[in-house]
Amino acid sequence: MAITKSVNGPEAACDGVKSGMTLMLGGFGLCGIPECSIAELVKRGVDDLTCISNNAGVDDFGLGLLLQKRQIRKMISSYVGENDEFERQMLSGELEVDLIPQGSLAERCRAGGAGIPAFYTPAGFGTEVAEGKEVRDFNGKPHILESALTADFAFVKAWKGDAAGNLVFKATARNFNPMMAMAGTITVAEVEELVPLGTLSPNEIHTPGIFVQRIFQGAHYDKRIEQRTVQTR
Amino acid sequence: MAITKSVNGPEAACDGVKSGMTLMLGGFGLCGIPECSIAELVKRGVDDLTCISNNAGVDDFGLGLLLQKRQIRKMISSYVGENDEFERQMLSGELEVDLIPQGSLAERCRAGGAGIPAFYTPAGFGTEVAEGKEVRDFNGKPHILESALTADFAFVKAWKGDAAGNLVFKATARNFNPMMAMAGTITVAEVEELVPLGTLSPNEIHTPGIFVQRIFQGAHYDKRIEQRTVQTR
Amino acid sequence: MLDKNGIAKRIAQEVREGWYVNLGIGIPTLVANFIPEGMEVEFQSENGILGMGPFPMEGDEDADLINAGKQTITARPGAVYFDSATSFAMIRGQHVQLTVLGAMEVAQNGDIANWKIPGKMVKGMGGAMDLVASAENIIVAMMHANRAGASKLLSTCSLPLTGVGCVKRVVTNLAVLDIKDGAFHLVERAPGVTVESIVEATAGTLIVPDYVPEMRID
Amino acid sequence: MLDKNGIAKRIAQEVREGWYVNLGIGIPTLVANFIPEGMEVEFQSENGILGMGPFPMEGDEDADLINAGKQTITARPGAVYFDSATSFAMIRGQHVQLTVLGAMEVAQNGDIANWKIPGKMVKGMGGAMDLVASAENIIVAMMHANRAGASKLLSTCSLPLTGVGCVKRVVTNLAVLDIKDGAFHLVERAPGVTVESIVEATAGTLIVPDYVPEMRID
Repeated sequence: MAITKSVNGPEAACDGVKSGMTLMLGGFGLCGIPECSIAELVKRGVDDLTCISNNAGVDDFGLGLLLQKRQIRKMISSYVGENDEFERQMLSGELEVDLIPQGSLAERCRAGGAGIPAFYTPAGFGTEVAEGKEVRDFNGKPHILESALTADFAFVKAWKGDAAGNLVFKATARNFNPMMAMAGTITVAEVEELVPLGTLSPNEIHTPGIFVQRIFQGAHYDKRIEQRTVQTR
Repeated sequence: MAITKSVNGPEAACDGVKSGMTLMLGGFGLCGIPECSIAELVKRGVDDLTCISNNAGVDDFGLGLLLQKRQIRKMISSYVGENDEFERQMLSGELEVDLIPQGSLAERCRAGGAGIPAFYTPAGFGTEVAEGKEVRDFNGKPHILESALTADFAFVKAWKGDAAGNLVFKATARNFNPMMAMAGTITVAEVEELVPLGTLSPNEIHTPGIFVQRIFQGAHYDKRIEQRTVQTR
Repeated sequence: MLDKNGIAKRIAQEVREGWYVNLGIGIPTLVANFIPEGMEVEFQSENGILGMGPFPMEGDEDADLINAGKQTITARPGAVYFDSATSFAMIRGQHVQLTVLGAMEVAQNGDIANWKIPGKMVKGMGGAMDLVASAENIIVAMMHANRAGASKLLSTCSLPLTGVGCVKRVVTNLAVLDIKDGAFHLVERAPGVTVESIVEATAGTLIVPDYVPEMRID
Repeated sequence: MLDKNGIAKRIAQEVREGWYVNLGIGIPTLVANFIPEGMEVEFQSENGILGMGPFPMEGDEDADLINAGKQTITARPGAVYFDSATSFAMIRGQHVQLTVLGAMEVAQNGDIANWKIPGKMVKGMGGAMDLVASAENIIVAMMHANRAGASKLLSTCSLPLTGVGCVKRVVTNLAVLDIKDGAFHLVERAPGVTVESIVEATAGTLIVPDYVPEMRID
């Protein structure tokens, strides 16, 4: 019988999150971010957090909400350019920032979930990203050794999910969510629609439920657009 | 405009396959194997091949057909237990065999396709698989360094595909096919059904077309069952 | 003394609610038959399915839906298919709580040998090396002695290893044994089996407590 | 002298039938507008789409469908979505034939700096380091000089590097330049731009052949 992961809502889903923990948060920009879990983390007031997320939100949305309340001690990201409060905290030294090439960030999360402690990549060789890292040539090309990333909690957002924790993402809202789901000791998935078990085709599931420990249907999604670019009709 | 990969059939798809080449062939047992491409390789008579495939087929089907004709010089597999001709050639020394743990085989193919030249895994530490390989401790546990695998041609079999090379697999016939598709210099995909471009949902594609260089619809599939286990009604 | 189904039945008692379990070929496969109705447990097969169900009804078998033993199977509601890299990400990443597999030999330090007999046809390790190197919880299901009557519980494995220091528990036709501190520890004896006969059948160091309960197999 | 669209137009001429192309933010994004109708070319955006189409019609925008610049986009027939690990597998594995990106500085040995100015706010490298470390074919699209009027084509980069020895070709508002043997080589000059003015605007070593054709931009 399927293992049931469904919980009542964000409060139950975030049970056990403590100050000082390392969290992963899915999303690229504001696309595919765990909105409801972030709101709950703000409400709980946990701080001293290390947050692994490709971006840091904008001033008044996404991870920006946790930054506003000074709940984040350290950010591990690839691009953080859309957030004034982030800039202020970083330049003042209040916030520690570790910048990682986007592909290495994705692969390090996957490695963390896949039991691969380290791998070699050419990305960042010869740059400050390589400082203190082992360099080794393969096929005549220098590579650096990158280590796996894991987290106490991973928060991901999917389009649809079922009680077994199986997830389906929509369009480019998939991004980092599948890898972070793999890398969390406890992975919390929030979904726009929790569908009955057996509804999702086993062929079309992006994240197998084994990677998810808790799942809930979010009450509301803003899904803000950062750069609304359109053609006029 | 989408890049068109469709070719007329197995003959065109195998154009350029030469004796002495390294080939990858998807499938697990007889499930999800590129039947039509294998038939074409037998017909072409190319030999001295290195074949990377999880299994070696059975005596009269799958890779067994290439073994019968002595076209394979070396097999790289994880399990080869269902084939008498294989056993004969291996014990007589005609056939070179490199046995690799199944998970390492899958990950080495993925690494080959993903530009990761090497990674650490705990699988095989302390066994003959580790001989000659670097050992390193991570989190107090010994791991061995495994290198990427690539191939001159990768042959994969999917359920559905389109002219752009996008592939959808069915059930457990997916197995090694997606990783091998990534790792072939030229990847040939054969499909049960070639559907019109735009028919496959971009959300539900397992292998993006960028990994596939040639695609064709197979004329016929045997899809043999190795162990028919059923309940009587 | 237990038959194969008895061994599987005893191992089924080790399975906990909420666990993902990988069952190897042979006796381990039988374990699925003895999980209590309604218990939340999922079976992973490393060729690419989670939520494996029973064999299909005659005529419903699908060549595209098999388990790691190449047997035709079914999928339960909530099942999911995935590729081999993802499958071993689950295994290597310790998302599977229990691995049950067979063995040719087990040593008192937890080493296991189950893939190769020198001089004989080598079939390959399949996924066994990944499974034993990664699983937090490994139970070996096997006969106490091989066909020649020799003990399979040894001080040191004589065959090429599959993994080192990884086996925590062994369930045989004669006993349940734990491996710790470099020795086998007798935990339970099979119905009707004496401690003496287990001691005699075990070549490795065996620690026997004062009281050895008999297994409860209903 | 070219404007931004002119640079994009010239770079579009470098794109070959059958190529997968990754376009960076800024001028590179414009390149898509100048690919000839019917040419088989696909655009990859590293946040997870292959087969990117034009901006959506007003009212059709979807928050779940964006490009790496966080702009709302559309998907063309044959498009596919994927996760970030798969996206960078495509990039790192050299399945993308051409990368076009902007730069703050390019050096005559092919080094590129485009992510960090010490003392200023650091936005991060995003996918740029993965792209430049892996792409077989990298074209930099940029102005020849920065806003302060200083040359961006240098003997050595002064800013923290994004990648080493990776840039093969640079297209600026003034010229097309190749990088080989540790020097810039002038290939074409922009319409109405003299060789002398390019020499003057280039701080790094510039090899000028006897004849420098003017770009053909229709």
